[in-house]
Amino acid sequence: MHEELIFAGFGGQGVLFAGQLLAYTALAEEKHVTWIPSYGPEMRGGTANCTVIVSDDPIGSPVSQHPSIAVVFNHPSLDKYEEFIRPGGLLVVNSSLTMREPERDDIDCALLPATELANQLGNPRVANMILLGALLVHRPIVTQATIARTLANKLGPAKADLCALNLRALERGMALAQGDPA
Amino acid sequence: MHEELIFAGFGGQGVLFAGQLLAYTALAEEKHVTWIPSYGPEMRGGTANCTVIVSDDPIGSPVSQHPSIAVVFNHPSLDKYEEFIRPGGLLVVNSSLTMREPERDDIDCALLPATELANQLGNPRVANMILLGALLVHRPIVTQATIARTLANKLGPAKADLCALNLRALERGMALAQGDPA
Amino acid sequence: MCAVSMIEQVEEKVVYQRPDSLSDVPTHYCPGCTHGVAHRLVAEVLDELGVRGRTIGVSPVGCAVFAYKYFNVDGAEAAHGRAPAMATGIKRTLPDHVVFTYQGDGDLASIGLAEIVHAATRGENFTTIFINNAIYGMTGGQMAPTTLPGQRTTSSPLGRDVELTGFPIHMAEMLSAVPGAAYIVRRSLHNVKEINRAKKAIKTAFQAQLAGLGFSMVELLSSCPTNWGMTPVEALEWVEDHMIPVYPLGDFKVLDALQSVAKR
Amino acid sequence: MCAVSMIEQVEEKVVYQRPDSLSDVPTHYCPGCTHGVAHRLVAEVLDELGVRGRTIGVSPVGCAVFAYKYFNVDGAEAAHGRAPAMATGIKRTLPDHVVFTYQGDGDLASIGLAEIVHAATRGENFTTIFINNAIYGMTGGQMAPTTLPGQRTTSSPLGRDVELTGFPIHMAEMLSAVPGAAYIVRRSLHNVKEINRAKKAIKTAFQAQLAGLGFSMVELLSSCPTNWGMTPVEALEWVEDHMIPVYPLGDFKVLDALQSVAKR
Amino acid sequence: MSVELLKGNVALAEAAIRAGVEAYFGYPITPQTELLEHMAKRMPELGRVFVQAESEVAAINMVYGAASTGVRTMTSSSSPGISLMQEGFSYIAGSEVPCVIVDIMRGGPGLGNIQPSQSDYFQVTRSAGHGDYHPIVLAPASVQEAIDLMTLAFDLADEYRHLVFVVADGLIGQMMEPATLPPMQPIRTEKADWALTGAEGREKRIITSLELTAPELEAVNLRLQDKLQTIRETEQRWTELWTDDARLIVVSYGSAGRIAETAVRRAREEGLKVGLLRPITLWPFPEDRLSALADQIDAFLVVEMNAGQMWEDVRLAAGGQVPVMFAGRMGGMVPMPEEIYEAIQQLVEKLPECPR
Amino acid sequence: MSVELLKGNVALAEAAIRAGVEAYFGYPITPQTELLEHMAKRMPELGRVFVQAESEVAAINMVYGAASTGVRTMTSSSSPGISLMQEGFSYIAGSEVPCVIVDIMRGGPGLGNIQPSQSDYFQVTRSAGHGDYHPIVLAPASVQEAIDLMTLAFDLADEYRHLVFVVADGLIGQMMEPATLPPMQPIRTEKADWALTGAEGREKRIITSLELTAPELEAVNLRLQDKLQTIRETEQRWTELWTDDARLIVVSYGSAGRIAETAVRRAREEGLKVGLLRPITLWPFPEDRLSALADQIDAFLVVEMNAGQMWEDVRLAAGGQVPVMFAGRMGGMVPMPEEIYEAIQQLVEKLPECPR
Amino acid sequence: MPKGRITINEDRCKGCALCTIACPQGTIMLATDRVNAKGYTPALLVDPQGRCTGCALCAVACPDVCITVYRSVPNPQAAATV
Amino acid sequence: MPKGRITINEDRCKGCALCTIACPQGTIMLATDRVNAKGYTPALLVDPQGRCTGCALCAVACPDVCITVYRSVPNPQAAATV
Ligand SMILES: Cc1ncc(C[n+]2csc(CCOP(=O)(O)OP(=O)(O)O)c2C)c(N)n1
Ligand SMILES: Cc1ncc(C[n+]2csc(CCOP(=O)(O)OP(=O)(O)O)c2C)c(N)n1
Ligand code: SF4
Ligand code: SF4
Ligand code: SF4
Ligand code: SF4
Ligand code: SF4
Ligand code: SF4
Ligand SMILES: [Mg+2]
Ligand SMILES: [Mg+2]
Repeated sequence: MHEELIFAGFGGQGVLFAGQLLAYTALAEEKHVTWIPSYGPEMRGGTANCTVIVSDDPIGSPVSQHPSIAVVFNHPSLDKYEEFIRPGGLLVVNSSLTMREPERDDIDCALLPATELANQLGNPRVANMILLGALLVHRPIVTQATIARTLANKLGPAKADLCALNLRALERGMALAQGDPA
Repeated sequence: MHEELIFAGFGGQGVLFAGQLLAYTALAEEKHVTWIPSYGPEMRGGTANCTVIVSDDPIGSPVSQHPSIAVVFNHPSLDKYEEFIRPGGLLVVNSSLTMREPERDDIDCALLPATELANQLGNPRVANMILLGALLVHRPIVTQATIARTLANKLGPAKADLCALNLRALERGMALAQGDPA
Repeated sequence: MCAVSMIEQVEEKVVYQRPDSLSDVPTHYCPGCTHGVAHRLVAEVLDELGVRGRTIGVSPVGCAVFAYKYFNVDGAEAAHGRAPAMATGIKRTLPDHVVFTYQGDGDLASIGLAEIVHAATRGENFTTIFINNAIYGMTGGQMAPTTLPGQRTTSSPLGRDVELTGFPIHMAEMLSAVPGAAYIVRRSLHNVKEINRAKKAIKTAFQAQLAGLGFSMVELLSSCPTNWGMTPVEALEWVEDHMIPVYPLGDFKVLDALQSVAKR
Repeated sequence: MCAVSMIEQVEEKVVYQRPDSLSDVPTHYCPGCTHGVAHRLVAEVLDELGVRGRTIGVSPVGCAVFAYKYFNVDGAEAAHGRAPAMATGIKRTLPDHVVFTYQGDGDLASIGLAEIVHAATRGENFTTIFINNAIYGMTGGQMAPTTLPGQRTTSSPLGRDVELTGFPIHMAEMLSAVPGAAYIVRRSLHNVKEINRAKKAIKTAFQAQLAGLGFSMVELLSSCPTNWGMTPVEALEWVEDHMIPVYPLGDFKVLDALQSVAKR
Repeated sequence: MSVELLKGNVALAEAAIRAGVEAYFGYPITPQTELLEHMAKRMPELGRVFVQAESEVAAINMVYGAASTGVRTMTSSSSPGISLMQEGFSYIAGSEVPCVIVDIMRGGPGLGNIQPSQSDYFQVTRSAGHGDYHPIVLAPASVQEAIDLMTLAFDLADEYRHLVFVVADGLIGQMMEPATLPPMQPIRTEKADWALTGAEGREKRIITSLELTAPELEAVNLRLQDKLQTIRETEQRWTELWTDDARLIVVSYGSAGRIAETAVRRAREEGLKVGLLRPITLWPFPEDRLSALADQIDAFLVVEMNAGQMWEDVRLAAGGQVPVMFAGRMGGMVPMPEEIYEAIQQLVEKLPECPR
Repeated sequence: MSVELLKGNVALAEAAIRAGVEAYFGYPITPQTELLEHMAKRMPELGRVFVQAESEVAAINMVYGAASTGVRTMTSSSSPGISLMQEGFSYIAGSEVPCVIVDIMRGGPGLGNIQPSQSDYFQVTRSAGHGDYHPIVLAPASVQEAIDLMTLAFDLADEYRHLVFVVADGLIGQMMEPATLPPMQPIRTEKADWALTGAEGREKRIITSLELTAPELEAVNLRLQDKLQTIRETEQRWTELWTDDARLIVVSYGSAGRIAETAVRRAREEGLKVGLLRPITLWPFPEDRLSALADQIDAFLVVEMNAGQMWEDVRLAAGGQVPVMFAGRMGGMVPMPEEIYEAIQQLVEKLPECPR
Repeated sequence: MPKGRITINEDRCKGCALCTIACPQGTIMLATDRVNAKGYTPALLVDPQGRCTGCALCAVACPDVCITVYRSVPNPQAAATV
Repeated sequence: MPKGRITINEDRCKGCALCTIACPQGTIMLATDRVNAKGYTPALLVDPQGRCTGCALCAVACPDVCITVYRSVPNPQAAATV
């Protein structure tokens, strides 16, 4: 298994956290993993991206020109990354903040109104978990169980409720993804 | 002909000027010539030295570890340079400001009380010319005539008297040197 | 009806639009960052003085690093803190041109301190727009020499400790002590009234240069919502409530000769 | 006879001799250069305060580059203008030691301006002895930022032109404006009375450091007979007649806390 | 020793702390800033010295001062900041005080950008400032190696009283990767016999790089050159893969090296007789090993994120025995394993069939 | 054109003035100070710009500014000051504005001393600042050549929009020697089409070294590398003596080169088949000529006033065909013709008898 | 009371809301229903009763120069006909 | 009036004359007849009438720390015998 993922959106959407959670989980499952954010003045204007690579082999480049998976949290990210995904790859889209459908037909696509769903769950910031859930349905890189454990460790007992909320969001995303025939 | 000369004394004794005059004169006589001062913080404490090389061939190093001629204007310079003169070389000493005789017996020596003589001529600053005169008797590197012309050019008509005084000093030095059996 | 006919009987004129000296391109600044306001004010002044065509702007290293893209004038991108040296090189060779530097507080007050003080001391005849936002914006919010006591930054995580890092540096005050300086003032960008006062000051600074009076600088208190961790609106309040008490607004040096000039 | 017996009945004591903190070696300074006086005063103060054994001196690049040879204390030779940065590194790692920099005006006021201002701003707890001789001595008499208007130097052969090079920079005044500074004064070395006042100031500066009050600096007006082209005696007159009017002697910053300390 | 997911810059900082760094002086610059920020948080906690300097010039001279007192000290920066430190490096080398410098290189020249680059190889290996010397230069290819080399850096600095650089780029500085940190080392208590500690009860000590007369300064330089020669002979470090039967050896370091490894692995899978040599010390350069390998193989392929700088060192080591090819990217472009693989393939085709 | 006795530093300054330098910015440092002092006197006389900067950092950034306006501009310094200018050099190279830098090298590292040295060969030829580039570097061996190369320096700078160094040392800077100055060139009136002159009636112009994205910056670097390649192919300069039938060729530049010439002349007088190749451009290095000569001879002897820096370039050019020996002095020691002659003699004895 | 109106360059708008607090008439608000291509919720003139006076305070406050301001002035000849 | 005397380290003396102008008694002058090893005309105490008071002003003025100053103080027991 070797997946190159890009998570892209605004600052504040939990983009980097989603990527890190996946990375920590992959580590827990003893896979090779790297996480790297886009850094520097790119941050101006508030965009936030990161690349996660999960592999069974040692990882050479932690960056990727042609990711196998892109998780886009908003419209600009959809415009920026759709074209670069490798054929046969996966595109997960937060349809709440995008104004068009994906155009590629040589990749799998999962569209979820993650922000709205998150609002329904009472916190717009968990949209990232909803998208992550959908991702894992289409590409079971790590198990839901390990994510749950990792999340619990990261957040600690103090933040038990937040942890629960995040997991509910994850499940919501998985459920939806199972439902939809992408 | 190839001579490597060191002129050494205090600032204000006309050490550098004596060297430059010789260099300009050698140039006028179409010889290869270089002039280089000791520079930088060595100047602190007021010492002034320069190296002049006059040659029939192109000159490689403008500095010399073993000069063929040393003209020392004061005691510290005598102490510093006597030992480095090549065997068969020449040492010209301003005995007015040195407290001992030279020790080397494998070199020619010319001792003149140049400062006193200069005072007699009415200006202590022309001691340099007296020493230069003696030098030229022992090592006729350039002719008195060319020196006179060069000096006139350098000082210009305005300074005719100064020029005359310098030439008198030069002659005084030559006369003395002829007299003494070094 | 009547209203309608009324409207037909009036004509509409544009009372505000983008100045010519500001290129019609989006900026990379964060939402609500007052760097954008400072840019616009400088551009408006260049328009009003009619000097766009003979102006050369020197950009800093900082969030304003792309200022040369935004100002519609010839521009150069200086090394971090060295804009005053670069401007000296430009102005000395083009004495009849209008030259300005646009610098942040890390750029001007930290690494570039010697260059700005000596440019002012030599009385270099250019204008400096100094954006004081009490932080290193571009590199992600480290402490600047202008950071307020107790202010949390990524390099003073527990708040600036004056025991270890000293007190904020006051550049306008420091430079006003230099004979070579003609016009040194501090203004703020936290509301419309102050923005208008800031613009007047910027105009006077350029007029000082046009009159050949020497070094001129306008220090502008500016916001950094991103690194302060606030909304743009909160950030402006923070400027008013926290920065102005430490950095009083005012005129620190105004050559008498300027009184007349500024009238123009 | 009587006189003789008198002399037999008195004993002689040494009222002045070389301080322990000054190594018994000749200096390379030119005849009559008051760098030598400044050295002796610092050494006397270190003796009197009994801190020789825990003092570290930082030499500049300038004629005083060999100060580390002359002071009988641990010493370091800094890069040109960076003595305050080097002293910061030393003092921060050895907070209980006494640290001082000895710097010329080219070193401190020109290339090293940012370092001295920021050290003072941070309130670094070391002492700076600032030798203002209005010239670059070591390199052969070029203009310094402290050179007087009209003063001829090898890089201002027609005399310093304030139009092109600005006015002399006043470091004591500039640094006194910085909160981190505890004690900032200017003294002169042009006669015995002033030399004695200078010594008192140097002692107070070191006492400020011992009391942990922050940055202290004594600016000393000093002579450069060689590059001024004067005799040592004329040079001292020049200090009095020409430098003091431009660089008034005085106390520019004295923390109240010091009043008590200095009593010690 | 648990495995954690660590960011390169943070790992470098924490590794330095555990190696007993007592004083850090630095100035923010992307992409190394997280290193400074970690120090800003941790050093005061531990009662150690952290100063955000007014500039890189000040930072390196603060390091010079702290190093003179015999404590473990360091700074970190990136290309433009490293340029500003050149004079300071030279003074430190001349005075022979130990210190460690981290250089997270970025694209140049000038302001350039902040993307990963190796374009300052010459600057660190040839002339970190004026005068005749080379600093020791270590180049990690992973977060774990960054940690290990940081510890080594302080030991080498103390052993040789010399500057040691740890050079990487934004890839390694910004990346999070699984790694293990060493335990905290106790701070050294005894001071070296050259350190400035106050002359109480002993001869005074001097830290200086000044020697006015040429004979004295030549003596200093001869001593320095001897030291460098010892380092050359004892400290060459590298790793190699599949070199035993290789006909083509790829030589690459740091980020480029780890990416090249992917390409070489792929080539091996395709049955190509290709090996990898990854220098860990850029100075001293592992020239001895390379010269030895030059006898056995048909060609070297140098892969760098620059216009070809280490290339010169490989050519010098190969001594004209075999062709030395170059493939590189510039300006912050990161070579992808695919393109390196292609370069390998093309080269292998050109190689003469050889009996071996 | 009369022959005068001229001091190297003064000759460099006056030659620059006659070549039409419009702006000089510098900071005093021995042993180049007379250059600055001559400028202080002459530039105002001529209504041109002279500024004594507050530091070398400021000086080079003033040069950067003046160069951006399209005038001929320069600075001068010596080793430690050159170290402080590294960042500025890199910005200038990245923005491709022309300028000339004089470096009168002194003994290092650190403060070292002010005696003649060539120990910054790497600094100027390999990495005048961070990033991938080489400045053009000219090395005169006499006052006359200093004058001639100064004129050339400004022409090359303009032609390639690049930095050009003229490097020498205290021997050449402080020495007076007979030389002839060229006539005064008129100041150029028309400005280049990239110069900052105010955007009146045209598109605005930008001088910058910033390219945020890697592809853009790589493009900039590729352009830069093309330019450097052109320079490599067209601007290699050197002089040679007695190389036609030489078995041993001494390679040496600048002061060392002129002293080596005395030694080689002596060797010829003694009937030894020795030649001299004196590089005039240190970058681009005259590698083509050296490679060609490597076929004909038995060995090279490199003589430098450093620990062996150009030595690497000669070895690269010789490509392992013939042994390349080194003889050098450091710390401001000037090799004497006698010792170079001895080195030649010993080497010649070791050489195989060869049919030629 | 002069009549005015503004146009807002929605693509340039970063939704910082500084114009909304600058407007004395309170006639500007941020979109709630949509984001622009940059992903920001743009500012809108919501001025059914035509309260905008064309005072341009909003434009002065806008860091991104998104706002153009127009003001109606009585047409002289029209005025004459009254 | 206390009695004093000084010794001058002639080898260290640079003949700058600053001591000569510092001395209120005018008892120091530069040698005219000789130079020291450094080539300077050293300062000398010329005090036939014993006017030196040991005030040390000369020493304070000397940049080269060449001067040691001694002062005579009445010997108590001797005083007793008077
Ligand atoms: C020599 C050098 N050092 C450090 C940096 C990194 N750097 C870029 S911008 C900056 C500071 C920006 O802060 P400021 O000047 O206050 O501008 P702002 O972004 O806050 O407007 C720094 C340290 C650099 N580019 N070059
Ligand atoms: C980086 C650098 N620039 C310049 C110099 C040359 N230099 C040595 S001392 C000096 C100035 C000395 O003047 P000042 O600091 O006033 O000390 P002074 O000699 O007058 O006591 C200069 C410019 C240097 N050594 N290093
Ligand atoms: S980081 Fe701060 S200063 Fe920079 S653009 Fe964003 S808000 Fe403005
Ligand atoms: S040059 Fe001037 S400052 Fe330097 S030692 Fe001589 S007199 Fe003193
Ligand atoms: S012009 Fe004035 S009234 Fe109209 S929207 Fe703008 S601020 Fe409000
Ligand atoms: S101020 Fe400008 S950018 Fe901000 S919301 Fe209003 S229109 Fe948009
Ligand atoms: S001690 Fe006083 S009186 Fe005696 S010589 Fe010195 S200055 Fe003169
Ligand atoms: S002051 Fe000192 S150095 Fe000067 S003349 Fe007197 S004794 Fe000699
Ligand atoms: Mg800022
Ligand atoms: Mg001075």
